[in-house]
Amino acid sequence: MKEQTYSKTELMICVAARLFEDGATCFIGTGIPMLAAMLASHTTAPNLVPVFEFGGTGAILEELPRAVGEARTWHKGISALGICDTMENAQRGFIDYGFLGGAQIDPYGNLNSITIGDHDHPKARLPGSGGGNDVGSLCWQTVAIMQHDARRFVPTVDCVTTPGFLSGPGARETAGLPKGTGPVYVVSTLALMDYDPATCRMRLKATHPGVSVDEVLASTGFELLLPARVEVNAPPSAEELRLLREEIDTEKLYI
Amino acid sequence: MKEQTYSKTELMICVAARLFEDGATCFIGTGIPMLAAMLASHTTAPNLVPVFEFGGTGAILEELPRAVGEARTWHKGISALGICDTMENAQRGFIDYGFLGGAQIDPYGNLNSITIGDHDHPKARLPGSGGGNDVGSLCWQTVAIMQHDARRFVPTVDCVTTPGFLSGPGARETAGLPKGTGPVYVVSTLALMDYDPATCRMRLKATHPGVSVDEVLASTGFELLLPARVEVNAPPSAEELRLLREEIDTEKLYI
Amino acid sequence: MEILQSGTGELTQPFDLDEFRAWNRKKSRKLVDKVMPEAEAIGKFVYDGCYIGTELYGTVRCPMSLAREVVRQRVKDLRVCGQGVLELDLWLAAGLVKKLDITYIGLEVYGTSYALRRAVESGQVEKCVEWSNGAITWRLKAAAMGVPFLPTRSMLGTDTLAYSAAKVVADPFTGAKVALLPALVLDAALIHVHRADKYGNCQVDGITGFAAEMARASKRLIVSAEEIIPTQEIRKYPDRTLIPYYLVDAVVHAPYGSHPGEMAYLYGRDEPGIKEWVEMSKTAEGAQAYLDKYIYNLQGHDEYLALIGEDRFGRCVELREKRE
Amino acid sequence: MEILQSGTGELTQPFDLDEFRAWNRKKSRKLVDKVMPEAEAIGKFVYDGCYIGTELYGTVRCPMSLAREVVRQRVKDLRVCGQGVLELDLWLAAGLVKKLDITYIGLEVYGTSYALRRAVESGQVEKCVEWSNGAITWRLKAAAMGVPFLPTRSMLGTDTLAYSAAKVVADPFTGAKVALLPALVLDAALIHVHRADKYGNCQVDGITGFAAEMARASKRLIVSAEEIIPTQEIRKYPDRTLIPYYLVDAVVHAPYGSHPGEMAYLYGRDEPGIKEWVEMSKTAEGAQAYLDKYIYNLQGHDEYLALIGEDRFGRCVELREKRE
Repeated sequence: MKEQTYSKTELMICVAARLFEDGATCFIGTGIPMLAAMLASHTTAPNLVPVFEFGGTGAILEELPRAVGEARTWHKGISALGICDTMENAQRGFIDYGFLGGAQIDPYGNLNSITIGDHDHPKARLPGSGGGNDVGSLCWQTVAIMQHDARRFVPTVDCVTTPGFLSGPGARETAGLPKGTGPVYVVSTLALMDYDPATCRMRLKATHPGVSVDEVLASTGFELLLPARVEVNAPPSAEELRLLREEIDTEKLYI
Repeated sequence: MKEQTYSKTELMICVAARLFEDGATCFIGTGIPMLAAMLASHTTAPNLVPVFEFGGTGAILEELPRAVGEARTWHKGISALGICDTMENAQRGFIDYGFLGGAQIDPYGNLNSITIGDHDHPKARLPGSGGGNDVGSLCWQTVAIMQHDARRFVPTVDCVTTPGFLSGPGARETAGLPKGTGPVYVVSTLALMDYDPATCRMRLKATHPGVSVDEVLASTGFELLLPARVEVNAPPSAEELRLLREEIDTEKLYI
Repeated sequence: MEILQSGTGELTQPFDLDEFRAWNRKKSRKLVDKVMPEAEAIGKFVYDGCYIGTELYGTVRCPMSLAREVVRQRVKDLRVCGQGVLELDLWLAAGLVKKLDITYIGLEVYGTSYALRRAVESGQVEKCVEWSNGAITWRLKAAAMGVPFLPTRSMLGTDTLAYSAAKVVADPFTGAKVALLPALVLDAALIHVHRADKYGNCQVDGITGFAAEMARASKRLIVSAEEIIPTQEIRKYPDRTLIPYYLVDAVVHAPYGSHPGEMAYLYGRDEPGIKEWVEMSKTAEGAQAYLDKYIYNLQGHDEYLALIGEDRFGRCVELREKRE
Repeated sequence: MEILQSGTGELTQPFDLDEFRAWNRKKSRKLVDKVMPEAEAIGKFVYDGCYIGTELYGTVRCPMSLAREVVRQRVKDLRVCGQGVLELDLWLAAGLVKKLDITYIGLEVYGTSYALRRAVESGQVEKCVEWSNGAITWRLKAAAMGVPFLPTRSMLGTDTLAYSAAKVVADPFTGAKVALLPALVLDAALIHVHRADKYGNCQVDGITGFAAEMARASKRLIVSAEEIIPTQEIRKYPDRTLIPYYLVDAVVHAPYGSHPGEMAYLYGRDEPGIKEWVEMSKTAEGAQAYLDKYIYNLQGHDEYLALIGEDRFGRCVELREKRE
């Protein structure tokens, strides 16, 4: 196999795509999650059931959606209903995975997309909770997809927009969130993280090819747990890159 | 005008039909209310908006519905949605009138259609609340249509299935029912009744032609209030009878 | 949460939303062929003592063929969420019903149900918990939304509420009184639709009654359909999907499945067929004879279709509602 | 009702369900011709300080022509229930917004909204009350149902809840914690649909977003439609009526009314048109130039159509989603 060059974003999309479980319902947020879902549906998860916020379920992802309500989110789909159908499906336990982004993440997987700085006098006003909080509250498992640097991987997020494990073990249940839900993975531009079951804290699982553990730790603003053995993610395959470049992001919106 | 014979039921339907306000939304229960609504829409209330429980709104009543969900309830209608649309329209204040029946009625217009006798060991099990309670709770004004005898017009109903004025002035508001709602008329086989605004008790308004006030009082199991002047309802017109017999109840289901 | 009033009715089907979520998590999201005969569907998913509901009325888009199969299989001790005409009458007459969350059971234009009277007045039905039609639908809607209750301003101040399992509280935003209706999760639901594909994606024409809510509030959902259509048709009109496949456990092909009731745009009511039940159900013996004739003596819906015959169905088709 | 937690956010639009009922009582149920120009509709029903919402996104079935008219008429001090892309960006850039019940305002694939950042960080927008998308929709749904609140299991334990006006209570049936979302009644709503008749009966193709809920939660509803159709078509397909006429105050004929966004089955997104806003909105001056070019310098939607031109619309039509 000839070696190929690829961008950090392309690698992140590929690593995220490989996490999709075939035949699972997945709530897909705007942006990178859309590319990852589409790549997965063309590779390892052909029976993936994409769910988009404003009502589209079971679309065949032939063209990349650029908005969570556009027709591509229910193209040849199973149903095109409304946001209540989607959100209530999640609340009723029908959505297996949620794929999300955020501006900040903390060791417990809590995400911030409201403000940087004080809420009422922010340094930066971010888009807001959107469907993120609902996804993080109601889907069974959530996967965050993030740029990796110390400004984003922070000890404490300025706002807990989307619940991860909140303050740690048991906190979700105490707050009243549905039993058995929570974050499972973080895919970043540097690595794949999971969570330590005992402490609910983020743990390095696998570095991206060419990235050292030290680089990951240095780019993380909190103590990242280390497992006994850190794996290394496989680089994008030629086929993954071809799909991404020639069939998925043909307009070069992301890659 | 040549004198015509008519049944008590025909007269009751005509008196009820004349109460429909043109251009109003009216929740129509099974049976006599359907005939009255259809007669009204062919005479004094051509812009009547019939509302049927399971989702039909604004039907053109060309044929008599025999069930509150059959296609005649949305024939050439404005919308054919579901029971939530209808009931929530009522809860939101969009339904002006509700036309109802019951097995018993008390001086405050409370209706019973659950049981005769003790609830858990009934002498007679009636159909149940159905949409009646929702109509009596949520529509602005309700009109009851009843056979008139002392077993049906009782001092106390065995079950308050559908709220009239409950225990009297202010009781609806105290119970939490929407402000400004309540029963306005009772159309019976003998007379038309309304309610005294001060006491919320049922009051004779007009007797049917050929029926004496004494007969009405003797057929009422509680003290029926009398106004200064009791009116007399007009008999069915030739046109009303023709419509009823030749266009509305052509299968003689009711008349 | 201060409770101002509690209905004295039993919560016939206790609920636990996390348990419902766990159940829903296990339901497959794969596109699997679920078409099966009615006997298999009822045999698999409806069991003694289960909490069951049917959607719409015995005379309107009602799963009558499935309801008859429940009688044929003599499933016992049913707890039923009851709003119905012929279908629940059959179950009551067959002695299958133990408890009722009742809103309306009657014969509409033909008056009170004789089967209901006999079953309740004799004590055969052990409990009647009262609700309004709105309330029972909102209970299903609560389950469909995945929330423990929905508030309503209906039922307040009445015995309908007093004999229900609702609770009255003060709205914490305005202080106004509201009734809280507990979510209702069914063990099994039967819904009849115009069209479904083999996976269970369903379309309905005309009013949708409470199909969307009940489908989402049920652990097991058996759909009967007038017609089985290719999935391609579903994918062409995804905005017509009222019930998506992942809610569905069985798809039964049942032409004239609502007979003697109607199916909008396909066939009208069979008035003589309805009147036959009205007349025969006046006595227990008559009702039994009806059950023998139309259910026990037949193997299934195919034999029912043959018994009724094309002529009678033809007349019903003539009476159908048309789009004009 | 014991309150376990209260969000500290302001209830930007206080509500009183009996007052909303009284308002709805006065709305006419008569079939009256409501077709009017966009300037008249906005002039009549949208006023300084009103609480307003738009349905779906600036890039998807969004009432962009109406949103532009709001800017053109320089309606001030709007309180907005905010989930949007281009439409709310225009209002923010034009300085029309005083308070936000915000869920998401951004440029989707193009990132954070510059207009939002400038408007909030400068203090021009005085308040941001936070909600999730689900929560804001359920708030509309509560109003649409005519109840004071709806419960949810979303938002619990987060700052989204802490900066909202929701309240946490224990479910009186099971003791589980739920967040109660107060009903949200809009003073005015703008919704764009595929087809409407002159009375306001509306049909939509594809996803319905939250149109049904918002239409029912609004005191005044302005509908813009790609096409005005005869009422006969509505009466032929009453099961397609998403928004019935009695909810509607004005019907505006607006072909390409969602441009530069899409309208499923009619036309696709105008990507260069969207990118033009993304680029120009990076600075306040750029945004102002965009507003001049596409709004202030034009009399209305007719001139906008002429400015964009048939060629560009033709390309959008080619990109439309098709039923296959």
